[in-house]
Amino acid sequence: MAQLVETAKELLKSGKVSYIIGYTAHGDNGTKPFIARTEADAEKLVFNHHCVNNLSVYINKADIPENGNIGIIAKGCDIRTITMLVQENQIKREHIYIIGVNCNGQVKDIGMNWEKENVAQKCALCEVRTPALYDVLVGDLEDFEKPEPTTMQLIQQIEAMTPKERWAYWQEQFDKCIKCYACRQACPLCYCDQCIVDKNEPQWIETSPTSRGNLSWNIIRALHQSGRCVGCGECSRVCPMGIPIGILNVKMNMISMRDFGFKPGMNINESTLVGSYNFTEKENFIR
Amino acid sequence: MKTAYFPGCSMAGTSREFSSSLKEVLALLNIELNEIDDWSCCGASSAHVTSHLLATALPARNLNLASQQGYDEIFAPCAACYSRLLMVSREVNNNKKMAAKVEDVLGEKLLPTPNVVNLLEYFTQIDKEKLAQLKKIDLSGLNVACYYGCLLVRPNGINELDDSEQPASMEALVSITGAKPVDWNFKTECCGAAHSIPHTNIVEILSKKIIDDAVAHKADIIVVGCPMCHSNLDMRQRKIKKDYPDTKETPILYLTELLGLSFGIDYNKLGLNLHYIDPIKLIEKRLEKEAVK
Amino acid sequence: MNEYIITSTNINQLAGELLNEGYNVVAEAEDGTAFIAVAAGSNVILNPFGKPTNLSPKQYIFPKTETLFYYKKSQTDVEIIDPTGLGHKTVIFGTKPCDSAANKILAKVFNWDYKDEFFNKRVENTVVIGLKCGYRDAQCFCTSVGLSPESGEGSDVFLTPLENGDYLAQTITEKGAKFVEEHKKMFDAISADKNKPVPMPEAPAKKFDAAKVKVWLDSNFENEFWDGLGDLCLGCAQCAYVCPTCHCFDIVDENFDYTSGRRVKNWDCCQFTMFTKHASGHNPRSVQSDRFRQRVNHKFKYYPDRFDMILCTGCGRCSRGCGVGMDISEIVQAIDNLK
Amino acid sequence: MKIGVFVCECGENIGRTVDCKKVAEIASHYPGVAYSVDYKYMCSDPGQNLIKKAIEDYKLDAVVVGSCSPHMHEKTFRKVCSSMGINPYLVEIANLREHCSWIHDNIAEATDKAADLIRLLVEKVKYNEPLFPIHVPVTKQALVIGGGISGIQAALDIANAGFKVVMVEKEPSIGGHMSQLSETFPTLDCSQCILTPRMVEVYQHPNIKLLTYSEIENVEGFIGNFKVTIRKKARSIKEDLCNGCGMCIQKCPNKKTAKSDFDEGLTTRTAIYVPFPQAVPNIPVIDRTVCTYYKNGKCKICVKVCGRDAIDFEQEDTILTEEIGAIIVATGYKLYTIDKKPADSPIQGYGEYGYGQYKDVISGLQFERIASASGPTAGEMKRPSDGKEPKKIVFIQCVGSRDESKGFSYCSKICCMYTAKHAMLYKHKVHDGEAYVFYMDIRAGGKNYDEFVRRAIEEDGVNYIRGRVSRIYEENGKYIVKGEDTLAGLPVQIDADMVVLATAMVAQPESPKLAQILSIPYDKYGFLAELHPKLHPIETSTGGIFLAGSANSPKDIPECVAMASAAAAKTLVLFGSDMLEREPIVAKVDESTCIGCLYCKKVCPYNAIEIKEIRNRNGELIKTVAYVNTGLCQGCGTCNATCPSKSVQLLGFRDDQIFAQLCAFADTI
Amino acid sequence: MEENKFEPRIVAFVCNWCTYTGADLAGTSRLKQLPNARLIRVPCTGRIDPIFLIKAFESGADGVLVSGCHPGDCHYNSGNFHARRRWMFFKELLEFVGIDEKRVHFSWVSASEGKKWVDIVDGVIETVRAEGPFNEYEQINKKNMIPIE
Repeated sequence: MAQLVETAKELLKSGKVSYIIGYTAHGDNGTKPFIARTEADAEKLVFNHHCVNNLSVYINKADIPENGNIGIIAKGCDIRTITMLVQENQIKREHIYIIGVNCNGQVKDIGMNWEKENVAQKCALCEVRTPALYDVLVGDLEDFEKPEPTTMQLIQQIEAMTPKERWAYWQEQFDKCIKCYACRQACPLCYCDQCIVDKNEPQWIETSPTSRGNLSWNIIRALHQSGRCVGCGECSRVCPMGIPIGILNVKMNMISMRDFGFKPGMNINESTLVGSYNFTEKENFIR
Repeated sequence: MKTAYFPGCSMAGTSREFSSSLKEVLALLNIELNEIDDWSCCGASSAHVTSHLLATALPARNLNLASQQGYDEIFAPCAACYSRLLMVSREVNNNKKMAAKVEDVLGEKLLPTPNVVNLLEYFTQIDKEKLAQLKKIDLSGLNVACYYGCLLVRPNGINELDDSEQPASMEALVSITGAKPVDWNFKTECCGAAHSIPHTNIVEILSKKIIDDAVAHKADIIVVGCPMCHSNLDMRQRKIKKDYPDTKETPILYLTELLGLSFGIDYNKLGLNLHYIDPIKLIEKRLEKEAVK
Repeated sequence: MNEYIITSTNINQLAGELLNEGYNVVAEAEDGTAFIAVAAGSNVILNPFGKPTNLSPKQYIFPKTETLFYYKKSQTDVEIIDPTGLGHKTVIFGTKPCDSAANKILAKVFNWDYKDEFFNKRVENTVVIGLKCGYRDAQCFCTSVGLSPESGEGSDVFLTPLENGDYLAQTITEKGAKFVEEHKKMFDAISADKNKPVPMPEAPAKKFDAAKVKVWLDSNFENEFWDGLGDLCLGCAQCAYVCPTCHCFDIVDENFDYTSGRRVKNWDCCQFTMFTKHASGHNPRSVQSDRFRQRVNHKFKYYPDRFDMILCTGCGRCSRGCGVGMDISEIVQAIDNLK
Repeated sequence: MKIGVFVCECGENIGRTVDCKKVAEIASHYPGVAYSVDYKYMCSDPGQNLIKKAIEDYKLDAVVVGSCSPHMHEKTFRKVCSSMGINPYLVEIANLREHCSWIHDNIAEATDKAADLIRLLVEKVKYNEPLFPIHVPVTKQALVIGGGISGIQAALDIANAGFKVVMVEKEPSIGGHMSQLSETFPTLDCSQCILTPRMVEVYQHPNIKLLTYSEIENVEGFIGNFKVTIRKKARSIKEDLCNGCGMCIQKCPNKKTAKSDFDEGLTTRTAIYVPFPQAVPNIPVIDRTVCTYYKNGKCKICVKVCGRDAIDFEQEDTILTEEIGAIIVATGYKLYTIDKKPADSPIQGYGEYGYGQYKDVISGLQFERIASASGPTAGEMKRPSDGKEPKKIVFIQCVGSRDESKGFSYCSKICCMYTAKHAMLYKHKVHDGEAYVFYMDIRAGGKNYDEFVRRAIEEDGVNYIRGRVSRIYEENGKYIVKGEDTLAGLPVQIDADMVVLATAMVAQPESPKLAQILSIPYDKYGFLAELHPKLHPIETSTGGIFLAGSANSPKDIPECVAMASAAAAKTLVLFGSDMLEREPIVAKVDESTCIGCLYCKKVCPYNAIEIKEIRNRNGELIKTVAYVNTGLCQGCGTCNATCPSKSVQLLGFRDDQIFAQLCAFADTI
Repeated sequence: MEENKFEPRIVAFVCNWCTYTGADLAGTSRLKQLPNARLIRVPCTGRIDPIFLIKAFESGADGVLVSGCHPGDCHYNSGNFHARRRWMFFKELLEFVGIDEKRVHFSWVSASEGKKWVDIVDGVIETVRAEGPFNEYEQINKKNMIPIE
């Protein structure tokens, strides 16, 4: 990835950006997020099949002292979140320099080997291997074996269930939840300073990791994501209890696609789904 | 844009001159028409008064053939064919139920329908300069009434080429030849086509009015883009004159024939010899007049 | 300390029997995410060579949520109802040394100035059947915090896998001995000939010298080393909640309706922004790096200071589970390598 | 908290099916309830006194009344309580009548429900906070957009009441369409004669600031406090110097360069011109698109002839801003383009009527000009093509209106009347002429309107034919009008000398743009939308912006004038007090937790959410958050529901208040 | 009500301007209806946060009804449009996690539709009655509420 390193060096040298958020090698065959502040740091930047993290989460979550513009290395899917963040007034487009990368697939989780069965689900139906938005684009596209869209299959299975079965399925899942909020913290679009669950007066969502609190937590999170989530899959990935939370969001995305032909973060000039409306709109469910 | 050619029955029969003149003119533009392989009736004739499904299935078949053969546009010079193809492509795209029925009848999946264009659209697409360069003979002095009939610029709102009541696109093409399009009233009046066979007397009345109005506005000839119009105005004109002697004999030309003329193509090649009302004499006269001037 | 042999069949037998006796029987889940209750008739999973579960068995002595009491208000007074079924008899099978060791460490803090009856009752009624550990990976560092994959520390009964698939069972504590006594028929006596323990891989190399690290921590609360350390930490509680020794909790009241509710004790975590946020809005640990410093210090300085024990068993869960590859052992190692 | 519960029996109305004694008894046990009682008529004086006394005796600080719908007596009970020092927003009304006693028979069930309804509100009221009316200052200057009859009427009413008015008209003169009309129905009095004096009055009124040839650039702020930016287009004339002698116009060399808009294109005008002789102000404008000087830098004849060197070729647009308290939008209408459809417009034209093709097929307004004494023919009936007097004339109604295929489903309302008028005027001028009117229905609702139409038919012998015209074509100097007489069921054909199309009123093409500037809604035709078709026909959804005239929908002159006066009245009500009092049910942002995603801004129907920057002591930007402009907020609470972190709360319906109600529900049996 | 018979508990969130007034009309026209619904009045459907519905279920509701002004009638112009879009997602989300659609109902009821209101309320109550008590939620509530009950 000489090209990447060179670009990064150039940016830092020219002072276009004060630092670049990227990936660096970690462990045997893994990577981890990394901040390059100097040209020397830039040498350490890598991009490969193990860069599954969505770094845009750092844009307004991390406590990185913000001075001047940020550079970020981002895959097509990550850039969709950046687009959302711009549209949601979280960062000004001109303040972030996007080093887009042509993505050739990512592993499910850090440190996994690059094999078909380890390919992340988000890559299965990816449409933005070449990003829709960037300031500079590096890398070339190579073909790779797309994985089975097991997420979709799972969703279809669940849809096929009776309400009672569905309820049982999700109860089993949510009972596992320990409310570590890894899903929330890893999500670039969950950027509230004080999440609704952290608000008492009233305590809409009970903080206890019990079936009550867990259910409402996961429902409300999915709802707040609907029409916004770009399906980067970080929530599912970081969940220590292996709960497939992400599919709730995927399901919501399917709805926004079906009813509005809308995909979040694809076009920075398009108005967001939440906060806009058409006079006539699907309402067959309203009497 | 790969364009298929849908002749339809007329081009092969009653309006051979239309077909030949078209081919001649396009030859000069070195455009070759590729006919849809195994095309069938467009359903214009009696199909749509007997069975809506049949009248839909027939054009649908041709549309599908074109798509299957890798065309994304169909050029149907016959206005009737055009109308049927256009309406059906609209119907199968908007009415899924009907589309399903048609698929059932045809026993094949319907592919995305190709874009349908008529004579005017087809020629309007061609670069005006190109056409102007081909002009050998200036037809100025020849006053032309452009007759669109009921199909060329209809239906309103679907056919976006031109205004359906006050069209002007044919005039634009005609004026390339130097001929003067006259401003007249019955550009889109009915020629009685639908009654052509059963009630010729009605056809006569309607067609006569058209001819008369054209003449009243100093037109020497009437230019058409539709075989039906042509047959009614040309073929029946003798009879009209017999029944209404005051009718002034007026040659009826296809747009392509007029273009051909000014491009210096031989009369017979254009098929001018096949007309009931011989245009040649009149044209010669006019052109000489020009020459003398 | 007595030694017995217990066959894998007997282990399942034992589990079944315990269930009949009304015990909660707990062992690894098949998917390896956590320790879960063993259902009647299903096998006990012992996994000496497998990766430690995502979630430590901590929850069986210090549950993720625990009701302290229920209340019901009337116009004039409040009625308090104690929760029932506290400290149910429990047997945990196959905890690795790094998990077993945790209970003793936690016992310190839960019996420090105030004796936490919830915790103690549970420990009291829990029998820990530990298991020798044959798993090694980059995140393991039990040896660096004074433990070893072979130590029975914290177990009541300690199992060592034998080559023939049986296990060598050593009673470590009184409780363990008593437990074995009660279920004697499941345990066979040692017969010298066939007791070859399965050879274990080498213990993980020491990553750092905890004592040396503490010395540095003692005098370096303020140090540029900490700056930006937490920049990439997302501030979730994964590390703390999966940790066998983290024990912070939060107490909240939950209403069922406008008159009744309960007071609950839930896991909490020092990595949350809200953890130290004052009502005033001021936050003494304002940035993630401060919070991460707290985590390191709490484990390797404050706890040793107060209880002379490191608040870490080196199981490496926090690092394995971290979504952004934060690895505490690497960081402490870095401290060790300073100057 | 000490809450008082007062259960009203409403005579038998509630008492019959709800056991009010029992309800009061149950309520008395709810936590926080200090006093609970039932009474026959709570709203009666003794009832009110009972409440007052209880508040005093039991030191109540919140009240729940179980009675009829809050829409009935909420105000009453709130007044009672506030008279005793309880903030009106600490009073809640449980609807025990419309929502309980009147709709149930079973006493047990109804009583249960009543008790529940009260409990829910007892819980809510615990979380209610005292709210105080919001006061906003009012700038007592009105803006009237549009100088037609509506604008003129509104401006004069307000000005005569002693308040300042700014009138903005985009044309060089005020007067609007009415000034083009010849006579007006149903009285046939001369339009000019009644209008001109009012135009002058506007011009001379000390309280009215008239800005012609000007347009609204931008509008900020809210009711009582608008800040309006106006662009005054360059006339190329120094208004203060020009005395309107008209020399320049006489001498302007390019006479026939432009068609006269005022005469609807029937005549031409010079490059420097006043739209019409009685124009107000009587100051010319230079049409820079046609003026020779602007074309090739020569000529300047006007400069030479102008005695007061008022001509200023270098003049530029000027931008001025005004502080405005209320805005009246009277931008009027435009005529439907009958011409064959423009390529771009979605509207279908009337090619079949040959307008634009045949000189003698004209629009309604063109006929007005021909009929007008000040018109191109000085009021004589002459047809445009050859100036001959038309002996046969055909009027076609509903051209554009009531015609789905042309994209208009609405009735243009005035055409029936003005067509009748046209036919009459024609008959009065051409006694031996024949007039035919093709109509769908005759809609002559209004004072003396139907009589008027009857007169046209019966006295003046206008032939009314019920049916549509399919086609018009020209045949040796005649216009063959082919149509159908649906009463006779026969096709008809009339060879007319002239055809007048009663073209529909359509919205001004710019009105959507203006609506966006004012942030008021408009319908799919571009007409500005009223707040409520019946109860608020003058108001718009934005406080302080009112509608007048046909900018709202097709209207005739009397309606426009009435509506204009109504709008003026609304404005005067607003100006009646120095401070504007508004319901304190508005949204409030918790800036400490707001993250500034501004979805609230996106969903707010009133643009009440603004962006606020929070800076530290050194003035560095910390974050941007949402900020609610209480002047604009109407209290729908959509922002509250949308906010992911619940950082914006709707006072009076805050989350914790509703949460409390739901917790109370949990006890429902 | 006698014990054995199941009486569904319905929470109805209604907007102040259309549905609440429509319900008033039903009252003034003395249109009888089932007593199981408890109305919660909010200014506009736009104010109705999906989280209300969840809390309603937590509070033991067997069914929820949400109702407001017809599209275009909204007292606040567009509140109900945003609400509609919200519900579109929320309804399917609830279904997806296993909350039967028969327990969540949405409707437009204008101030003039007293009769419609009655039909809808009774309709909802009967549908939910047919569904029976919302046991699933009761169970997860019990998990927390033991030993109270």
